[in-house]
Formats: sequence, C-alpha cells, structure tokens
Amino acid sequence: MDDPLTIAGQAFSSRLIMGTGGASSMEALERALVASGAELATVALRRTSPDARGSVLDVLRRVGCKLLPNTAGCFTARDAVRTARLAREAFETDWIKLEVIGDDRILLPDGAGLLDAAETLVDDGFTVLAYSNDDPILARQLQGLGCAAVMPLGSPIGSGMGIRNPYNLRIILEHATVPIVLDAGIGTASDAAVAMELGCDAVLLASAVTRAREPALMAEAMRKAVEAGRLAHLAGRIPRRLYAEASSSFEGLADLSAPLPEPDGR
Amino acid sequence: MDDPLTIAGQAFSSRLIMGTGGASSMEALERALVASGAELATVALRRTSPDARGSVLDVLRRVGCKLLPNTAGCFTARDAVRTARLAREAFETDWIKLEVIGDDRILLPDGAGLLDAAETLVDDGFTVLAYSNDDPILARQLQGLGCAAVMPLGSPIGSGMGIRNPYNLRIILEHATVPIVLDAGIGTASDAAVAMELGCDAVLLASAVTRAREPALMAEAMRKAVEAGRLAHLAGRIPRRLYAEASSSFEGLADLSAPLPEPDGR
Amino acid sequence: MDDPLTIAGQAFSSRLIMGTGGASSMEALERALVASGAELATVALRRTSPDARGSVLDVLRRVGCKLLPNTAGCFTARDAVRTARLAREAFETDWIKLEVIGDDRILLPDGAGLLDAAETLVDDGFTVLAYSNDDPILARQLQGLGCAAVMPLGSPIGSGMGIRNPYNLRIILEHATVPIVLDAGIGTASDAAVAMELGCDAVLLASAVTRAREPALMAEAMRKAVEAGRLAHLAGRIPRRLYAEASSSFEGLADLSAPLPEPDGR
Amino acid sequence: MDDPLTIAGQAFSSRLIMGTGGASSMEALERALVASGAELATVALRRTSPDARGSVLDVLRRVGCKLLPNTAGCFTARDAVRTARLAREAFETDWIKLEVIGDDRILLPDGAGLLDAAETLVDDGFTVLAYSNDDPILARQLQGLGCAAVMPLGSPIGSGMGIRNPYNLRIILEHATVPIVLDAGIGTASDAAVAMELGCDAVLLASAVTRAREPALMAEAMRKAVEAGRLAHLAGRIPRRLYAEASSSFEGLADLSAPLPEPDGR
Amino acid sequence: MTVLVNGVPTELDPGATVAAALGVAGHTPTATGIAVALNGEVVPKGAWTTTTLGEQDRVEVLGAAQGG
Amino acid sequence: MTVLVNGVPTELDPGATVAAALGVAGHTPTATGIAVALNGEVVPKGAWTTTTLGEQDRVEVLGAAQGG
Amino acid sequence: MTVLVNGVPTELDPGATVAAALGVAGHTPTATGIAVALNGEVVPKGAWTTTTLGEQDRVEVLGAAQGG
Amino acid sequence: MTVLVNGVPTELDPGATVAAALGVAGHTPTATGIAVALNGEVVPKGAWTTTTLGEQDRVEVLGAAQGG
Repeated sequence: MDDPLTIAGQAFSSRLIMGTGGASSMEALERALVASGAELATVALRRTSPDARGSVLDVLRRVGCKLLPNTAGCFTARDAVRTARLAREAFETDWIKLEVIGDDRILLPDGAGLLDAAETLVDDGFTVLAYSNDDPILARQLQGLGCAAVMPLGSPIGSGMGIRNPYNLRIILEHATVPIVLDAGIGTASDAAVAMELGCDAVLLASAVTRAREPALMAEAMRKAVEAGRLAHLAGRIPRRLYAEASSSFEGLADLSAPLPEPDGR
Repeated sequence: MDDPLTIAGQAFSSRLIMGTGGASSMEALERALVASGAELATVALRRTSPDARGSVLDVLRRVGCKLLPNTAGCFTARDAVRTARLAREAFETDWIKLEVIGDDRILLPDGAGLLDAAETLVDDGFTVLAYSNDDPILARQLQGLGCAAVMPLGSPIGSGMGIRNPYNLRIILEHATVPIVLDAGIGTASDAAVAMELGCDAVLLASAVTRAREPALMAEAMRKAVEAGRLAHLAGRIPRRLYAEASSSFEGLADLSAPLPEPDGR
Repeated sequence: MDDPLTIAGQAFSSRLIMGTGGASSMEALERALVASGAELATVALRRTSPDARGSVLDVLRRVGCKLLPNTAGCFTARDAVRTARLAREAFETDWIKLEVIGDDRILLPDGAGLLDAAETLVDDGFTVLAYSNDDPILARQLQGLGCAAVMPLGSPIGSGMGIRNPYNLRIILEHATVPIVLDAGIGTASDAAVAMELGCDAVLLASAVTRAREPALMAEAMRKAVEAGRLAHLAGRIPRRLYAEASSSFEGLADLSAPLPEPDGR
Repeated sequence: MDDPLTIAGQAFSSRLIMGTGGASSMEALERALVASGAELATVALRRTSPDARGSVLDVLRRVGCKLLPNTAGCFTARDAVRTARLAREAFETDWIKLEVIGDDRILLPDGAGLLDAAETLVDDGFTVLAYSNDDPILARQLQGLGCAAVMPLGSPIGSGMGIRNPYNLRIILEHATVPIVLDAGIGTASDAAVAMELGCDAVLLASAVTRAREPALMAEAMRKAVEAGRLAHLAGRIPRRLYAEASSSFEGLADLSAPLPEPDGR
Repeated sequence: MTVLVNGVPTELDPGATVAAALGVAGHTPTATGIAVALNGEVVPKGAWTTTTLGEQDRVEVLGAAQGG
Repeated sequence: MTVLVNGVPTELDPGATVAAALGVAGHTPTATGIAVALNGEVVPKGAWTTTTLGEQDRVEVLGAAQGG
Repeated sequence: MTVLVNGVPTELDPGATVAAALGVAGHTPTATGIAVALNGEVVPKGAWTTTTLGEQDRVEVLGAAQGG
Repeated sequence: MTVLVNGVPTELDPGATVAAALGVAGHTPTATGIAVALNGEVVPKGAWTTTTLGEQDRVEVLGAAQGG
C-alpha cells in the first residue's frame, strides 16, 4: 500500500522518525537506525571535539537518513533561533526541529517561547517542525504560524510514560491542517501503535530504542508497531462495548442433550 | 530471529492465532487469514447444511492453517466434552479450544464447568487449550490439570475492550508453566502489542479483524503488532519515570549569549 | 436522607464495613472504628492465647459494631465450612464472611471451592457473605446459591490497587439480586467513592485504614468517601464528553472592543 | 481538625469552590450552594437585563459566599483585563478568576494570552486566580508572575472527564509555591477526591453539580468527597503493590484437618 | 419411524441406520470433515452403517463452521 | 444622537451622560453591583453623571450572571 | 495420655474431657466468645464437660482475632 | 589577544580571523558540517577568513552530535 508521509512537500515511506540521542556507541546507533527503517533522524548541535567530529553525520549518510537538526538545550526563543541558524549553516538544510524548553528537569516546552521562535523562523524561511506540549490551543497557534508539522509530546522526554492524555491528542488531530508527529514519551512498541491508531501522521522517538536493553530489536519492534498502528487506523477498528458479541454463531448449534427418560424405562 | 511458539510440542512461527467467526464471506476470511500470517485457526462445530458445507475447511487448507476446533456455544461441561469428541471425530485432531460459557450475553467462562471439562478431556487424551477468565487461580488450576495452553481473556468476546486487567495477566504469566495465549477482547493493533509486551506467548482474535471495516488491512496490522509486541518484550523496554531524561546531552552546549554591554558602548 | 443498607433483612445506616486486621494496637483499632462510623466489622478465628484473649470482641462491643466472623486462612471448602461452624459456636451469629483462598501469596478466591462451601453453608442455615473474584459468572452463581451478599474484590487483599476492572463490576451490578459489597483492594478514599458511584451497596476494607500512616484520619476519609460516592450515585452524574460545555453562558457577553479608528482621527 | 485553605492571606474552612453556571434556577443554585458548604463562588460579568438583575449576588449574600468574578468569554488578554477592571468596579473586589480562552468549542486556556493578562492584572493590584492548562511550565510562569493561585484544569470545562493527566498535576504540585486549585473537568465525587489526594489545595467545579440530575445531592457528595480526599492526603495512604498482603494474620490458624486414618482403622 | 435429523423430523424406514440419516442431510457414508451424534453421543465413522436408529432418535450431523 | 446601550441602538439627547444610558437600561445612577464600559473602557461610578456620550458610542452596562 | 491443645503436646489424665483441655488453655467451661474443635469438628459448648479425649487427639480452642 | 574558542581561553594574534580560531579547534577553513557563532551570531562560511576577532570575543565551533 502506498501511503507516504508528506512534510513540507517531501514524501517519506517510513512514518518513524528517529532521534539519535542516548545510544551507547555509533555502531549501536547505526544498527538501530537500520532496523528502524527511519528516513529522517534528528541531531543536536554541539561544540565540536577533534576526536568525535562528524561521525553522526557519517552514520546518517550511510544509513540514508535525511538529517533533522534540533534546538535541544535552548531555553529561550532567542537561543533557539540562533541555534536554528547555525544548524542551517552547518548542515545546509532549512529543516529544524524547534525546541524551546521551559525547565531542565522536566524538559517540557515553553509555549510562549515556542510561539515567538516559530514565528521568527518561519519568517526566516525555515521548515519548522515544532516540538510542542499536548495543548490543543498551542498546537493550533503553531500551525497557524506556518509550522510544517506540529509534534506534541505524549509525555516528558525520556520518561517512557507513553501517551498520558490521548484526549488532548484527539482534539489536536481533529483540528490539524499539518502533519502531527507524536514526539517524546514513547516507552515501548504499543505506545507507538496507539499514537498511530489515534491518527498521528508519524512518531518520533529516541530513548525508547537507544536505551532499551537491545536497541536494534526495539528499533525493529518500533518499525512494525508504527506500521501496525497506521494500518489499524486505516482499517477502521471495531467499536468498544461493555458486553460480548459472539464470534461463533449460535445458529446451527447441535442438540447434544441426553434422551429424556421414558416412562417405559428405555 | 528464530523464536517459535511451541504448544504441545508443535512449533509455530506465527504467534497470532485467528478465529474465523464474523467474516462477511469466505473470500473476505481467506484474504484476512493470508494477511494475518496465522498458522492456526479455530472453527466451530455446527449442523451441516448442504449449501455451505466444507468451505471453512477448504479455506484453511488453502491458506495452510492448522485447524483448532472449539466448543463454542457449550454452557455445560458435558456439552463441551461431547462437542470435543465430535470435533475429534470430524477433523481427526485431538486439539480442542475448550469453552464452557456461563451466560449467553456476557459469554464469560464458567470456571467450575471449565475445570470439570478440562479434567475429562485431558484424561481422554485431548490437547486442551482452555479459554479462561483472567483469574490467576483458575489459570493455575487449568495448567495443573494438564492443559496444553491457558487462554485468558482480555475482555469479553467481541467487546473490543482490550486488556482490562493487565495486573491479573501479569500474575498469571509469572506463574505460568504452559503457553499463555491472550484470547478475546482485542480491539485494535495496540491491544495485541500490549498482550505480547506483557509476556503472553500468543494472541488469539477474530472479531477485531473479521468485523473491522477493512479486514485484510487489520489482519496485517495484527500480524505486525504481535511481532512488534514480541520483539519489544524481548528487547527490554526503558523504565517509566515521572520526570524527563534528556535524549540530547547538555554537554558541549554552545554559549550563544549576546556580549554584555561594555562601559565603552562597544 | 434515609438510605439504609439491608443485608439479610438487617438494616445498617453505614455503608462502610470494616475489617479489623492490620492495626498496630487495640487502641488504634478502636479509634479507627469510631472514626469510620462502621456498624459491621469482621474478625478472624484464631487459637486463643491467655494474654490477648477477647479484646477484639471488647472493642467491637464498645464501638457498637455487629461482628462478622470470616474464614480467612482457609484454602479448602472443608476448612471454610468447619471454621464457619466454629465461628457460629463461638460468637452466636450465623453470619459469615466466606473466604476460600486459592493461593497464599495472591490471596485470590478459589471459585470452585467457594461455590462448594457456599452451598453447604447456606443449606446449614448460615447467612453467607461471599468474598469473591470480580468474575460475573461466579458472582451470579453465588447469589443463585442463596448467598446474602456477594463481595467481589477490587484488587488483591492489601494491594491498595483500587478497582482494577470496573467493567466486570458493572456487569456484576447489572445482574445483582443481592447486595454487592466491594471487598479488598481499596487503597485510598477515591477508590471507595468509585465503588459506590458504580453502584456497589457497600465497601469493606481493612488495610487501607489500619496500615495508613494515620489510621483514624483515613477512617474518617473513608466514611466520607463512601457517603460521597453513594450520594453521587443517587444524584446522577453528568455525562462524559470529549469536548467542553461552557458553564458561563456566552449570552449577554459584553462588547469590549476598542472603537474603530475613524477617518477623522477621532 | 483545623486545616484552612489560605489564598492571598484569606482563610477558608471549605476547600470546595463553586462555579454558579448551569443551574436551572436561582432556587436550585441556592440549595446546591448550601449543600456544598462552599465559601467562595464565581460569577460572570454580563449585560444586565431588568428582569434577572442582581439575583446571583443576592443568592451569594444569603448563602454567605465570597464572590469571585471571572473573565469567562474573553478570548484575548485585552478583553480579560478590561473585564477584570469592570468586575472590580461592579463588585468592589480585586479578586479575579482569570480566564483567557483559546477556542469557543474546547474552551481551553490560551497560555500566551494568559501570561500577558496575568502580568497586567498583578501589576494593577488584582488578586489573580489563574485558570490554566495542566502545563507545568505555564503553571510555574503564572506563579512566578505573582498569581495568588494557579488553577489547572483536569479536563475541558463541562466535559466531566475528571483528571486526564494526573502526572502533569503531580509535577505542578511538586513545584507549587501558591495554592493549586483543580479547576474544570470534575464529573463526579471521586474525581474531586482524586484531586485532593494528589495534593491540590482546593477544587473548583460547577457543571458537575449544577447539571447533575439532583444538584443538591451532588453538591453534598462533592463537599464530602473534597473532605475525604483532603483527609486521605493527610492520612498517608498505603503503597500500591501487585500482590496481596494478608489483613488476617496466618498466625494462630487452627489445624482443622481430619485425623489421619490409623492402621487399626480407628 | 420418525427421527430428528439436525432438528428436522424425518421419516425413515424402521431399521434404518445412521448412514440413512446422513443421506437425508446430503452426505454419503464416506464423507469426511463431519461427525455424527446420536442422542448426544458420538457415533464413530466406522459405525455409521451398522448403528440402527429408533423412534424419536436425535441425529446431529455436524461440520466445521466459522467460529471463535 | 444614537448610542448603543448593551448592543441596542438608543436615541439620547446630545450631551447625554452615562447616567442617562444607565436609565435606559433600567438602573439609577446609585445602582450597586454593576459596572459600565464606554467603548471598552471602564467608567468609574464617580464619573457616570459627568461623562458625556457621543454619536455611535458603545455603552455596556454589566452585572453579575451565573458563570464558571 | 498426650493430646495436642492448640498444637502443644499436653499430658492429661486418661478420660479427661474437653473442659480439661480448655483449662490448660486458660479457659473455664463457662467461657464465652470461644469455640472448640476436636479433630477438626465442632464440639458444642453443651458437650465440653461430657466429651472425653483420646490419645493424640487434637483440640483447638479458638477465639476472635483481628482479621479481614 | 585572548578569545574564547568553545569556552577555552585561547591566545591569538591581534587581527586574527574566525578561520584562525577554527584552526585551534582542529578545523580547516573548508570544513563542512560545522557552523561558527561569534558572540552568539552566525558567521557564514564565506566570511570565516575575513571576519576578524577582538579581545574577549566568544567563538563557538559547532557540529552534529547525537540528540533528540
């Protein structure tokens, strides 16, 4: 079935976007990326060091993933905008995963800062994929500002708590005019499936794979879970009901009762 | 990865067992079975009618599924035992999915009747896969009687409510000495993934596929969800935490602050 | 509001039944019972020891609680029946909280054993309040045998997990012909409120109060929670909806817009 | 137990704050307010009409409730600020429940607008109780701006969905320096109890009472539920565990086994 | 004599066997994938042609149906 | 001249004050529990009798209603 | 002779009754709130002074304890 | 003069350019996959060899790292 994800006019056959943080080694990361089937992966911008330099880019190039720089670590709109511009300069892409974080412990987005930064970056020609809270109003404001995708969290980054508030997500999805990517909080495969069943266009995750006991196995699990959730969304699930509905018909049921005792004792 | 399901000494490469009830036509059923990748599928025993006769068997034969007769529709141990014996006679298999139902509206198992029937059938040489409540005591009694698999429900047959009580399932799994198959209640792909992540050995479902808007799509979703859940179970998920854990390190973060205004107005 | 609980023809104004296990001292137990407002409380039957003898009975007498002996610790129908008969002899009451436990770690009821014992005790003239699993079929069989109340668990004894499967409870309640008492698993006040809102006739709990940091405070909390839940059940709650419904009407909203700038610059 | 709620230096013995919207008549509202025991109640500011004028104020005066005007219906910071100033003029109170709504269907707060309005009103000497999303960053920003209380929603206004994301609420509570009032979404008594058990300082609700089948009964239920939840919070609940912990000790259990058959057949 | 074949009253000659009832239901005595119950008890394939029926006997002829 | 009192076009004499508009809405100048906005801005009670209205001015007369 | 009183081996005179075992456990024959099982079966109060014990009999003397 | 290169105080000749700071960080002026900020603002690649540094300037040399 041909069912691509399209962001800002670019089509992807995989609906799983990978973060690259948390892997124990470049080799582990590469195996996980291959197993995930992802075509888009995030990187952070950090000070170069002579020994480590360039290797994440090499991995993504070998694996064939498009690079999506992020503004992780930015606590103000100004820093996020500056980081986005540096990333564009370094990686020759105007795609940016925009993060403006409100607190270094809970790593939740700062809505007001996010709106400021998104407005500036969209004006500046960036293709902005905004990492957002699960706030339907914020999500709508971000898409109104021209973000190419809105990426609400399921739960805090790295928490593994899955989708804490599927109702907010449903409201976001009902009003969406751009792709909605569930970003942050995925803990295991079923979380990713749930996101897709709700109608998300894609899932972005990192820790759930890179910090799993067996990252490549979990990456494969995530790939299949995202596909399963997407298919289930398209297939149209059965309704939930309190009571049962027989899957074996009662029609044609045999009469296996013993014969009634007859007066003649037969 | 070679990771077969083994029941009573027989290995299956698919961990998805299909029920055949609820399909709109034999053609729809066949397409769904093919898409599901199932190697084992249940059938009921009903009065033959000249027009419809034999066709489910034909479908299973073409698809290459082993047949698992059930005792659906039986409300007493006696009827279930009789039905099992008739099924053995008709299908030349001693495998039986044992159902003893307590009520025709909620279709929940009658525990006491189930224990009676299981004891008789095991003694009689049957390979009994017992459709059970999610009661850990009952599950343990069934495996103690020699059942080849215990198949606790997630929620009532056809309800699509998923796994209502994962805690009971966890207790059952911790004490299991035979394969545990989650049977009944699956509504969509993520439900199947959750069952496998909890550690179930397989999932049995019918309505979720056969009554979906697009049965073959949902069957494919279920195949992938079961695989995803199994892989995630083996991969070892990250722990759940209330707070975040950064996936982008703060190490090497740039200092992008503007220069402090100097006295000389520079 | 006069809204008594009636079990076997006896009316109680309190719908909170207390277990007496787990208290750190007789004084703590007495304070908790007083704060709970309970009129019925369970005791176990154990070997007497010269020092401790009689004091639980004294506490219940002072507090004015009717005594409900239990068969805790019995793993077979036979032991439960014997214990019930000894309790009747010791306490001159034919009321019995019937427990037949399937496992000493999970303390879940053994359904088949419970049915056996209930049948014998009802025939023997006992007023049987049966501690049961949340299995709708089992609950119905117990009430069919003549039990005066069926007492399904919310979750395992002492687990504090609340009501794990409210759906099963709803099914039990819809088919109930005798009082349904939520027994076991209550962890905190809201759990008790939920049980009553679902339509349970009463709540039985022990550990949630006796093992709380402040048992008397928690007992008062439970009293109020049971009353709150009962009232809410009778009051008829609002429906759940995905979207909002304004509680402040939009009618009569002021027009506070600034005047449009006029051509004349007014 | 003396355990007052203190907001901006003013103590309240009730921790239930009532909204007045949704009642079918002034009489029904008055009965509900009396039954609720509330000491603080919200009103909206709307165009006066000769027939209906003044009566909500009369009800609150008779019942002895302090009045808390709101800015319901305002979709911009500017309108909310203007409405607050008008309310101060009309009711001679500088207390204001600040609402800046992002959408007239979902009625969720607009975080950025809320921050703007809160800053202006705090500067202007208002005692601001800010109706907020359950966003921990937003809640912290609001308290940082000098709001007297932060009032996160449990779920959308009037939805009756209870607390959809208790984890966010826990994070908000752990960082709170001002009273946290759960506002919006309460459907029934147990929802209010849960809010208080989580550690909220108070609960604000309207529809759950005014639109219940029996508003006065539900108001009483809410009063008791808030008290129950508060007491349970203070009492220190037992931990949750997967497995059981016996409330009846196994010590002193009788040996009720039948005598072993003796060789001599005794 | 009258027997019930899958619930339908059916006239058969006295001394008729299970195989005769099978014929009524449209099956030959060598049919596969079916089983026969006589008054609730299994009649093995090998005994279909030798088991005689009596007045009011209930014959159930059963095969696979979608289910479960 | 025409002013809008709670959204209703109302004829008032030129030079009429807020108090006059209040009278149209059924309130006296000493009414309590109400507030007045003129073109979106508060008019304090003390200024009701001295604030004059102009053509097309919007006067909002607001009081308590059930809410929230 | 030796009997087990609440699990404790106890020497009693041959022909001793349940009441004697009760005494060992610290109870009088008129005690209330307790029950006695002899080899698993109830001995009603009225029979405590008349029921004699045999070698290795198990006497359980039971009363209320916190529970449930 | 002293400039901060990725936070490390570094002595460079007066009049040194961004390219000189890059050299300190181990990069050539034709390096790809990196970006440079001078006092928080981007210095485009084309300006690396022409932008001169001043005392206490902060030069950040940034590249891809695992993240997000």
